[in-house]
Amino acid sequence: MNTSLPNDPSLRLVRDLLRVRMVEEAIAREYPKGEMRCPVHLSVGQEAVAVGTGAALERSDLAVSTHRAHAHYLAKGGNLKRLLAELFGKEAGCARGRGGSMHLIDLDVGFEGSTAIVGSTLPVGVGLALGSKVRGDSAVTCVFLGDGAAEEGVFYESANFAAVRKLPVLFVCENNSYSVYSPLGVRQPPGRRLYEVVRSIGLTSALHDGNDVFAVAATVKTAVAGIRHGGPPVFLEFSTYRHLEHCGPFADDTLGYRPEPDVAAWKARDPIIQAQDKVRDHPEFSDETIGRWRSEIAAEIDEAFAFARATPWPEQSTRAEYVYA
Amino acid sequence: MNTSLPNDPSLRLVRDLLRVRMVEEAIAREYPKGEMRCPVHLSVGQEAVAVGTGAALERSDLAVSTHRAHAHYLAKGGNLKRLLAELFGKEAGCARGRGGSMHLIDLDVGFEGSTAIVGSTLPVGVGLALGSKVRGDSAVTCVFLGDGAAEEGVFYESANFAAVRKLPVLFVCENNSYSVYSPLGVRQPPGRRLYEVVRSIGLTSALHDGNDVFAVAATVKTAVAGIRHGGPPVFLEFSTYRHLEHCGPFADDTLGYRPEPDVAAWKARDPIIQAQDKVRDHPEFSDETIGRWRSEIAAEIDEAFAFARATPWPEQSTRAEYVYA
Amino acid sequence: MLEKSSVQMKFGEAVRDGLDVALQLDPHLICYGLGIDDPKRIFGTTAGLAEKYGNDRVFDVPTSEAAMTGIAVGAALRGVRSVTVHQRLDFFFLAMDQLINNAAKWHFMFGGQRSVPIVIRLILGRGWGQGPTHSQSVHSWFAHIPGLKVVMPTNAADAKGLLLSAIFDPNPVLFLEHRWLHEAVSNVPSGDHRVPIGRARVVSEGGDVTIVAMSFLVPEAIRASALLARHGVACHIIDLRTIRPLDWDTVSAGIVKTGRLLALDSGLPICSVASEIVAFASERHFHSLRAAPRRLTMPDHPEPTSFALTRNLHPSAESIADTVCEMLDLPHRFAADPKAGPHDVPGPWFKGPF
Amino acid sequence: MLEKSSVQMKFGEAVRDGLDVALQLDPHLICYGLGIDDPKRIFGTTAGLAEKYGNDRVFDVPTSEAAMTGIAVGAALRGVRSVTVHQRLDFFFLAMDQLINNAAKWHFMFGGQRSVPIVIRLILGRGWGQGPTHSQSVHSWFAHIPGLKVVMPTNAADAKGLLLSAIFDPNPVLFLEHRWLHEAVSNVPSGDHRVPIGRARVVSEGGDVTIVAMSFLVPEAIRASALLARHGVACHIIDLRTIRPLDWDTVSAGIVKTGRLLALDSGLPICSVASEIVAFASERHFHSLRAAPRRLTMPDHPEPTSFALTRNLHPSAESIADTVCEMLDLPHRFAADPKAGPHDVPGPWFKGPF
Ligand SMILES: Cc1ncc(C[n+]2csc(CCOP(=O)(O)OP(=O)(O)O)c2C)c(N)n1
Ligand SMILES: Cc1ncc(C[n+]2csc(CCOP(=O)(O)OP(=O)(O)O)c2C)c(N)n1
Ligand SMILES: [Mg+2]
Ligand SMILES: [Mg+2]
Repeated sequence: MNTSLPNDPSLRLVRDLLRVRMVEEAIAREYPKGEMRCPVHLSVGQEAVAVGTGAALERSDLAVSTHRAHAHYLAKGGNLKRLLAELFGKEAGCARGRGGSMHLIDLDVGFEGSTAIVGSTLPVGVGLALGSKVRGDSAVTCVFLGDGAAEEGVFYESANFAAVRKLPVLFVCENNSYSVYSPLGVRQPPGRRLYEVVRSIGLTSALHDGNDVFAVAATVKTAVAGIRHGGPPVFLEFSTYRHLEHCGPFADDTLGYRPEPDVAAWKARDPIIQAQDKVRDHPEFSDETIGRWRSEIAAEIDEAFAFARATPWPEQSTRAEYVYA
Repeated sequence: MNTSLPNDPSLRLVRDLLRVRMVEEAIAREYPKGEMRCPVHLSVGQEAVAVGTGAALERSDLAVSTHRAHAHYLAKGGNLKRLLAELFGKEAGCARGRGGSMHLIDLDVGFEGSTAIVGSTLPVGVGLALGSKVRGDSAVTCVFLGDGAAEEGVFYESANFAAVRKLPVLFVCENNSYSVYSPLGVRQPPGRRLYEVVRSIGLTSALHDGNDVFAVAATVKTAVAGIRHGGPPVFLEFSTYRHLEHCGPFADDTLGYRPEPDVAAWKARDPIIQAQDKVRDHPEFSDETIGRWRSEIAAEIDEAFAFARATPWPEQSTRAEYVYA
Repeated sequence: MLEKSSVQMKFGEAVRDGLDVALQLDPHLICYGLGIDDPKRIFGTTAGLAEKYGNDRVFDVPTSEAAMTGIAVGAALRGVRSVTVHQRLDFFFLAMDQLINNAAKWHFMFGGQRSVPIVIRLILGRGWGQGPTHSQSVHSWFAHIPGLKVVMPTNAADAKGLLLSAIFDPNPVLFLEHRWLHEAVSNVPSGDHRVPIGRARVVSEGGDVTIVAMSFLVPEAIRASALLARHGVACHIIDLRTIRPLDWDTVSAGIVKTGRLLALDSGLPICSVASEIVAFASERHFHSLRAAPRRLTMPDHPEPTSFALTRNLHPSAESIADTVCEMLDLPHRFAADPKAGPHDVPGPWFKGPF
Repeated sequence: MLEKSSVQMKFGEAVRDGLDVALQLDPHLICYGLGIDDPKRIFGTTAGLAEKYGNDRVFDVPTSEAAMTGIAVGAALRGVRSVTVHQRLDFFFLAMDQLINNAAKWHFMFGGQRSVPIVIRLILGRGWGQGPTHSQSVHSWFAHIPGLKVVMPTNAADAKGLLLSAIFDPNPVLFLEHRWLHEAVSNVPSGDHRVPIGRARVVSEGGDVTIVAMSFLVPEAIRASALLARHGVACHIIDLRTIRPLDWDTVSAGIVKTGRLLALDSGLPICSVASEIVAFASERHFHSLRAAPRRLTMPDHPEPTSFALTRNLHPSAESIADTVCEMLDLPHRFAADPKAGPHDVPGPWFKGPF
């Protein structure tokens, strides 16, 4: 494909952000056809955390994620065709169709896996970091989580162990204020900040704007450098917001579970709009740039969907495979 | 029996402390005979937390505890004969011989149960408090725990839920710096204070000297009053030290797992010695008082051991009972 | 016995009705679980309850399965019964310690002084991409554990009746409801309708083979018996309804009657309820058996996500009928001619994703 | 095959020896668990290892069973194998989510791209007041789960050999060691001695009855066969060694050979490994069975603490022998004449409390 990846890191961030958004929107658009027969949790609205983090990690760094992992997978460099093929349940899917949207993996780029049990990859990520330490490699492991996952006891245990053994692990928490439809207030004490809890546990921690991709990238870069040079594990909490329903392709704000002013305020702070505003004056950026990116990305997505549709199903005869290595 | 329970609360604390100590020492003395065939975790050295807390709770308040529960059980008013009968595995035991030392219960005084899985009564205690809130009774539930139990994720979950629903629960943590033989340093980050973690979660919390029974009683009294009047849940961390081995009747400092100076310093701060020093000038207190208490308590303990030995075993035919209510 | 009025309703509505009745009967009963008062209301099964009984009795909770289970135990000790709900059984693995070491043992290990009347609703997923971690049912694990009761209703009336019995039972009860049964309609008695825990139901009284089933496999067995009836085979179908304590009398009668046993299981095969039933049959009714007893279960691997890989994954009417024909040495086979429509949904009502 | 040198040692020492060999063979192997480097060294099974291999490879951990299990999974994904240890299986209920949803499924659910080579040592308690929460063995649960392997060695040589096989197996393996076997002495080959996972051992070759056993029940079965031999009964004893994958070939041969099956189980009865074996026997070998197969297991309730209540709680040589006599319609009974000494300890070496 004749793509034009900008050399400038800021522009690259903007383009990557757009790409993740367009992929998620394409999934949302195609999903109602019933070909992708697995639950999907889209990241529309939250992409800046993924993209900023992905940009700050080396390819040799590792990541694990959650049910809402498309953006993390792509931002870490995961293969788009194999992502879509996985959603279509195909053998060429990144998990050979066994896992679906909630179980993504791309070992070529250090994306070690996302899983669907809330909190379940938290210790796995810490274990990857322990593995790196034992082997003496320089990888940093990035553990993506949501605000809900932090309610699982295993989060606290994992953070504690990371601090005790000073492991090279970075927790990146997308706090979108909701766990499914449940607001923070019924799940965590009012006014409490998660990053402060984590700091008290013994990690370096901070709260940042998760809708500013440049801030995310810069913050994560600093954190990763500190960890790589032997610093303590880090927890970064990013405030952000989900535009679509928790699971599925539609908007659901007619249900009224989120205050309308919040929704409006957050949509006004759409990470894509913000990012484009920030590079508005960049010499290599113009409306034309956006247009070109859009059509390049659209073509890439079309091709990936075509691939996902055309590539074969797994054979029924292989169904019982992979239970044991 | 012709006992002389002092009316003065301070003296009462000193006597209660002595009583718990003497019971534990008697168990330690008798244990090697092999009649009490269950693991015992003695509280020698740590009694002030139990006794101070017990004194500050109402009989109608509730408590749950851990593997190391003799002192908590007695301090809450639990029946001594039934405690010993339980250790002897007898039908008259407080758990009818089914539970042993690690499973104590005395419903008459609100001691709702101690269990042997580290951390497992933490949510149970929070649930009791939830029950009280639903029923609208005024009981406060006291949840005893050790420093090791705070490493279980369920602790964090329980504390969080208590804070979210503002439940009438008091956590009393005996931080004796060890989990079995494992020092804090291999389990929790250096310099971290547990009560600060808990404060960040959203509870009122503080650290106090756990070897000063008067301080414990005063602190807990204030905490319980606050909770009873609708205040947030409270976490009190008390520093203390175990004199004997983790499990069993013997001292084990020859093993060298605890720094000798620490052991010496803590033994010098024995809660019994300290408490007696503090009431030294009390008009109703003299060496004779101590002597009288000692012999009264010794007689009570002898009688309880005689009871525990004489009372019958559970019938084999009842073994399968109580699986279902 | 007085005739009670009854109403046609769906399984999911019957659960809701049961909760409503219980919340009225016991002013201290509480219901909680992730999303219990959200717009979806646990697939509709808790609709309107938070409004009717207030947020102190029907409430949403943090994502803390372990603590929330222990909290139910504690509340029960204080005389507050509860119905907790998990949208998938798979999430409940986090709470095993509280279930096994506390809930199941409290009454026993404290010599019968306090019991733990709690109900835990676990919803079982299947198909439509639920995949390996949203489709598990470990009812066989629960059946292994003394101190627990385990019910798996198959129709709306039993759902309500067993739920009410479970709530007012003095012991911990796991209430396993299959997502694919939520729309099943039947006549449900109004008011305080109870179905006793521990009693199986004889669904049909044939003399050729005894089929023991639970949960979603009961309707499949019924469909299988219709297929088989066309070939003159009459099935004795037992809906277990309760997995623990199991109604051995009804199972025994069925085994003795036909001498042929097919034990179905909606879960994994090894050390399963089907294993237990076959073991029981051969241990206790060895001389009544006219042919080798058989099991039909999920295959011995996790459920994959892909549409292509879930076809014929679970026992179906067709595979049940085929197994019966094998047992009877009959030539008919049905698997080649499965039910119409996509295999990964219970029916057109299911719109996914959960 | 080369003759290897061998040494008499205790089961517990053999575990230590196996760990030592593995730590030498694989420079990235780590071992951790509560108390692994404390003065007691997990009943001696980790003596000297922290000193020899350093605190980066052999280390104590927080009381966080769930996370520590997931951490093993993560380390394995990074190519770092581990042996985790829990002083009682009962503590491991806290880690079920990580075991079932992650360790057991990772390889399957990601299409075979990464496997999870971890070993989890679980020590099984019994007697001497261990009571309801320090004496459980849910090997039947583990056997239910595809993706797991489960070994239960009965002697020192197998303990070492199965441990080494487990460590170098690419899958998660649960290594269940019975506290009462720790002092059992046998000849143990030196060096890298491996016993294949999934292969049972025929302990004796009698023709009258086939006894299938695991863990501490193997020595009991051997003692039973000595009692029975005095009355002319010859037992075919199978030591399963691995519970999953189970060696069905060896079990089948045993069933076919004698036509009489007694399945022992050191755990609870319902949905147990014994149930599975009896179900298998009657499903696959219906026509070889000469009498109803039987099970002998723990009773269907938790282990109480009291000395008085643990007498005759577990299957013993005497109760095994009695059951065999019942199966063979022989008049002898042995239970009235049990082994001398207190029933709640494995032998005089056991000083309690754990
Ligand atoms: C253990 C467990 N409990 C509950 C669920 C159901 N569930 C799926 S996603 C989700 C929300 C988690 O919220 P958060 O971590 O904030 O992530 P977000 O969806 O907001 O990105 C829940 C509760 C689950 N998958 N696993
Ligand atoms: C879940 C679990 N893990 C491990 C154990 C073994 N164990 C028994 S007591 C204990 C120490 C706990 O330490 P702490 O909470 O500080 O209490 P202390 O013994 O110091 O009073 C441990 C680890 C257990 N009983 N349960
Ligand atoms: Mg969220
Ligand atoms: Mg401690």
